Parts: sequence; C-alpha cells; structure tokens
Amino acid sequence: MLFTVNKSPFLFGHLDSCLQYAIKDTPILLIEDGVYAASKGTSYEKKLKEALGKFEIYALGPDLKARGIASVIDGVKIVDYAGFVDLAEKHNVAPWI
Amino acid sequence: MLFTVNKSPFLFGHLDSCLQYAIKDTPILLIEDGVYAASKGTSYEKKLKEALGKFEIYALGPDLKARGIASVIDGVKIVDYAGFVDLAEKHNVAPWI
Amino acid sequence: MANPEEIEESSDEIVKKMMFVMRKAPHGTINPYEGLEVMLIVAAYDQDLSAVFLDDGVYAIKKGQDPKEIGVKDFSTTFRVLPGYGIEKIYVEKESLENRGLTVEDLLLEVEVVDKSEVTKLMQEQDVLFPF
Amino acid sequence: MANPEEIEESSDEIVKKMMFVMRKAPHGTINPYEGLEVMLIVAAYDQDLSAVFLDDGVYAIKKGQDPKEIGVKDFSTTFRVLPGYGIEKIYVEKESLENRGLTVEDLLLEVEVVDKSEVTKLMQEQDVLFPF
Amino acid sequence: MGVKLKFGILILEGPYQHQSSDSAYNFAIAALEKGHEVSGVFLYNDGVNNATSFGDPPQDDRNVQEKWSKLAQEKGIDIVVCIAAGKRRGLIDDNLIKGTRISGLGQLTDLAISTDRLVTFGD
Amino acid sequence: MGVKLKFGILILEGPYQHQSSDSAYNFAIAALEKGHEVSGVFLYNDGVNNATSFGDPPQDDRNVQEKWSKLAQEKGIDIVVCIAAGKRRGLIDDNLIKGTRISGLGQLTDLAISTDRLVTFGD
Repeated sequence: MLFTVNKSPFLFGHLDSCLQYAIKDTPILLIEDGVYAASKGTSYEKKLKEALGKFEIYALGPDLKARGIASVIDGVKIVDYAGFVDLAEKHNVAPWI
Repeated sequence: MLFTVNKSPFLFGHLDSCLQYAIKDTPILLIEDGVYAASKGTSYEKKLKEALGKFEIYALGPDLKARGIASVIDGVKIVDYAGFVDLAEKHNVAPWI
Repeated sequence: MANPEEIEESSDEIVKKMMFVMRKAPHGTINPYEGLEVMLIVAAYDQDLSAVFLDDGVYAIKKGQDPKEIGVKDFSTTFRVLPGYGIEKIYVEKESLENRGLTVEDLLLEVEVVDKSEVTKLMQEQDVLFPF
Repeated sequence: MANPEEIEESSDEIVKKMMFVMRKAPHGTINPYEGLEVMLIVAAYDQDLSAVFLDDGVYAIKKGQDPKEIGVKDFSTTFRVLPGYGIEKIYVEKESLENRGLTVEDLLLEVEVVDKSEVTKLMQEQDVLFPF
Repeated sequence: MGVKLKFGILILEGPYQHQSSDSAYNFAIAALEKGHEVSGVFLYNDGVNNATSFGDPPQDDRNVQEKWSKLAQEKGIDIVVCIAAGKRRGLIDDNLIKGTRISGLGQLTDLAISTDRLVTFGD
Repeated sequence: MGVKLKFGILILEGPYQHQSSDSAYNFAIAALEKGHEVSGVFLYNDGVNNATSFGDPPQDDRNVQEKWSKLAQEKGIDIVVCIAAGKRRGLIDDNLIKGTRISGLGQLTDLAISTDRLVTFGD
C-alpha cells in the first residue's frame, strides 16, 4: 500500500492522520501541497524526521519545484511522475485526501 | 470583527489558527463543519473551554441540528441565520476559511 | 493484491476486495453522500465489500442528523441499508470515535470497532480503496 | 468601521480600508492566484488597500516557484507589481514565516513583518476583508 | 432591529460539493427577512458554478442554482458571475441561469465599496 | 519496467480550483509513457467539471478540459462523466468535451474491477 498526502501539514491534519496508519512497508508519497512537509527548517521537520525513522517517505519533485522548495529533509526520496507511477505499480494506492 | 470558522477542528487547523488572532471583542461564529468544535465530550472540548474564557463563541443552530449535535459545550451561544445576520450587522466579518 | 496477469485471464469471475475509506464529515462537503452513492451501486456487483469510518468520517453515520434547516436533504439514514445490500463488513476506528465523544450507541448502524493497526491491516488486504 | 448612514450620503468619495487576508498555499488550490487577480483590479479604484500573508499564505510570495512541470502557469512573480499598483502596505505574520523556516530574504517582495496581535489590530481597522 | 444595512456576498465555492453556497443563500434570505438590503452576490472561483442553467439535481434534493435564480428574479438581487473565473470553468452566456449576469471583478470592487458589509463564503 | 498494468483513475475535483485534475493528468501521461494502460478516467463529484466544452481559460495558462479531450481522442482513453454528479452540476450532453461520455457509477465499478490499480485524485 502507498499513502498519498496532498495537503500542507501546517493547517491540515491529513499527514498527521496518515502517519498513525502507516506501517513499515507502506511508503508515503507527498504530492501537491503535501510536499511542504518535506521542506527543511520548518516546525514540522521534527515530526517528519521521526516518521522517516519508521517509514519510507517520498516527495513529488515537480510539486517541490513548483513551490520553490530547494532544501528537502535528508532521507526524503524525490520522485517524478514516472516514479509516482512506479510506486503505484508496486503498491495499491490509499489517497489520504 | 467577527470570525467565522467552517471546518472541523479535528482535521483542520483553521479554528486553532483563528483562536490565535482572536481578541476580547472579536466573537467567533462556528458554522458548517466548524460546529463540531462546540460538541460536548470531544478531544477538542478543553481547547474550546479555554477559548470560551477569553472570547464569545457562537455556533449556528441549523448546522448543529444538521449534524445531530444535541449536547453543546456550556457557554457556547447558539444562533440561527437571523442571529448570524445580527452578528454581521454589529461586526465586520473575517471568514477564517 | 492479486497478480495482474491472473486477473487478466479470469476477468469473468473476478471478485475483488474493495474498501470504502470514509474520512470526511457530512454536510460541509458532499463526500460522505457521494461515497454512499458509490457503495449502493458497487453493491450490485458481486464483490467483497467493506467500509471503514475514521477521522471525521465517523460523523457520517452519527444518529440524529437533521439538515432540513440548512436546506440539505438528509441521507444519513440510508447508510442503514448497507448490510441489506451486502456490505456487511462495516468498521469504525476506535480513537476517531472516542476523540469525538461518541460510542457505538450514537451510530446509525451496527459496526465493528477496530483500532488503527487493524484498519491498516484491513486496508493492506484490499484490491481497491475508495476514499470519500 | 464607518457609520453606514454616513457612507450612504457620501458614496462618490468613499475610500474604504480593504485588506486581503492571504492564508492559502499556492498551486494546491487556486486561491492565491484568484486573490492576486482581485488585488490587481481593486487597485485601480482609489481605496486604502493592504495585504497580509499568514499561515500557508506566506508560501504564495516565496521566491523560486516554478510550476512548469506540474503544467501550471507561474503567477507568483506578479505579486511584485503590487507596490507599483498602489498596494504598498504588505504585511507578513512573523510566526507563520518562522514556522515554515522562511525569512524575508525568501520572499518575492518587500514586506513588513508583524506579529499576530498587530495583524488583529490591522484587521480590526478594515472596512472590507477579502479572504483568499 | 437596528439600522438597515447593505450586504454584499462573495461566494468562492460551487454548489453541492461544499456547503458554502447553501450557507450564503441562507444568510441572504435571513438578511432580507430582517429588512436589510442584499445589494449583490458575486460568484468567483468555483462559485461561478452556482449560476449554471444546466443543473438538474434529483427531485428530492434542493436545486441550488434555481434558488439563486429565483432570488435574483423575485427579490431583484444582482447576481454577478466573474467573467474570467467563468470562462475558465465553462460558465458562459449559453449556460447562465436567469436573473444573473456575467461581468468583471470591477463589480466585486463596486460591491465592496457600496455595501456596509462584504461577507465571504468559501471552503 | 516491470509488468504492464492497467490503471483506472478517479477524479473528485474540478479543474483550476484544485490541483487534483492536473496531478491526475500528469500521472496518466507518465503511466502511458511507461507503457502501462490507462483503461479509463472516471469523473465524479466536482470532477465532472473537467469535461465541460465551454471552458476558455486565458491563452497563457493551461486548458485542463482540452488536455483531457485530447488525451481521450489521441490515446483512446475512455473518460466517463458520472451522470448523477454531472446533472447536479450542469454537465450534460450539451456541454460535454469531445472524447468523453456520460454514464453511471456502474462504469466506475467496472473500472475498479477490470484494472490493476484504481488511483483517486481529490481534495
């Protein structure tokens, strides 16, 4: 299973909720405004780093670029749309919208 | 000024954000899914009670009824649409959407 | 998840595990209603169906909803037909219920209360997840 | 807020205090863009205009946005024209900026950083609040 | 009641998907019933979808678009669809409900200037 | 690449207001480029608004509706508008983009059954 999260973690509890359902083999893909969670130096960084210790976390590169997020937290894997498709090929998708 | 909040406090940070900008003479009106915050016995009750000590908090009755919320936290004032209009008559409206 | 190649070859008798993941509150958005509509249609096909209500989704099956005064049609009681339509596996996430001060007594239909790890486990078993 | 009766009688020379309250992130929804469009039009009228960026709204004026690969037009740099259009009072809420790891150096235009109590004070002075 | 006020209403979301337009409608009706004036309703963002004449919801549910059309025609309320937002989303003269009109953001500005309160409904 | 899969796409939001339909489109293109099959796109909730033929966005911006129409026509992808959601929101035969069709939720069920993955995009 692959979780996708498309909301900013600052105003929306979607990622917090998702992290409570995640397990070792369910990667999380941040897309759209969800990619703000992968940004370095934010008040969410600590939570994301804790999550990185437990789960694989991906962020969609085109969405990072769109938002001008140049520094991404170490350990977050950046993928393009082809990488999104690869993840959806390997896993069933659970959109945490 | 009158703040209106229309999102559930459980998944959305809108009410939390609004409470940080509220001051004594800016009442807060909970409408639509915002009225869930006025419900008794939830994990948000403590925060709402603290806010009630500082600000006037209103909840839209028709939205409470729509959602089957029968027990509302003491101190929350229930108004109908006419009461919403009264509040908007007295105050400029700042929708915290 | 079944092997895709197998699915291709036996498409006449496919029975998939499909789960409705209901996370949104009623009336503020149309999601629970449109989710219910999908359930009622998918139920006519012979699939292995279930629904889980979690986060604000538990509010969708709360008793006592009456949206007349907001000008909206009540659909909540329609959730009661689900077991009769063959959707018998209906789960509610425990903490979502508790955080909202609700118990199973407050719900419109009989449900099985499960914790988060059980929800994840159930989700992992599915072929299709419908989020509403 | 001016007395409504007074407004009625002097409608030819009304100058209202109008503030754009920008709270939403760019690209996930169209809000910052459509808010900007309103600003550019309202600026043609002789009103007393200001904009405050807070919560995820600060991301709307972050430097370096490039939405080409998501197939969306970049509009962020257009925020730079605001002062030239007569919208000179541009505020950013301090904690919103800090929580996102940003400083004024990261922003596309010159802003005045204010704290929450100042935002509230500014909002209280307005006749019209446009939330985007 | 107090002084008679002029209200302007700005709607940023479409019908059915969000409750915003229902709330806006109920607010408008209550304002009128209290003797206030509703000077205009401006439809912006997905709010333009409130003005489609092609809507045909189930008989047992509300018809949001029709409610707005009736309000415009019966109470003489000026309902304006933003031309740019409408063009993007496919709301043009060909599918515009009776009683509404298409115009630019200048109309929103006028509404903000000429009313005592601008109340926004959105998501 | 691995095995060729069949993808189904479900879209719950309209164009422009949310990024969902852009993301869905980009995902569909990437899947096709990787040699997968996109068996169908189902438009539900406000997602039906992706199929309006009346859309006319600014020249310097994307035309989401047209992109879907081209995808349907050039790649033979079946794009289905939910009839009930469409009727509510004013998306009917008269304003349907080329290459798409209107049908019921049974088509979504078929898509879920016949594909290897159903991927949903919404808000």
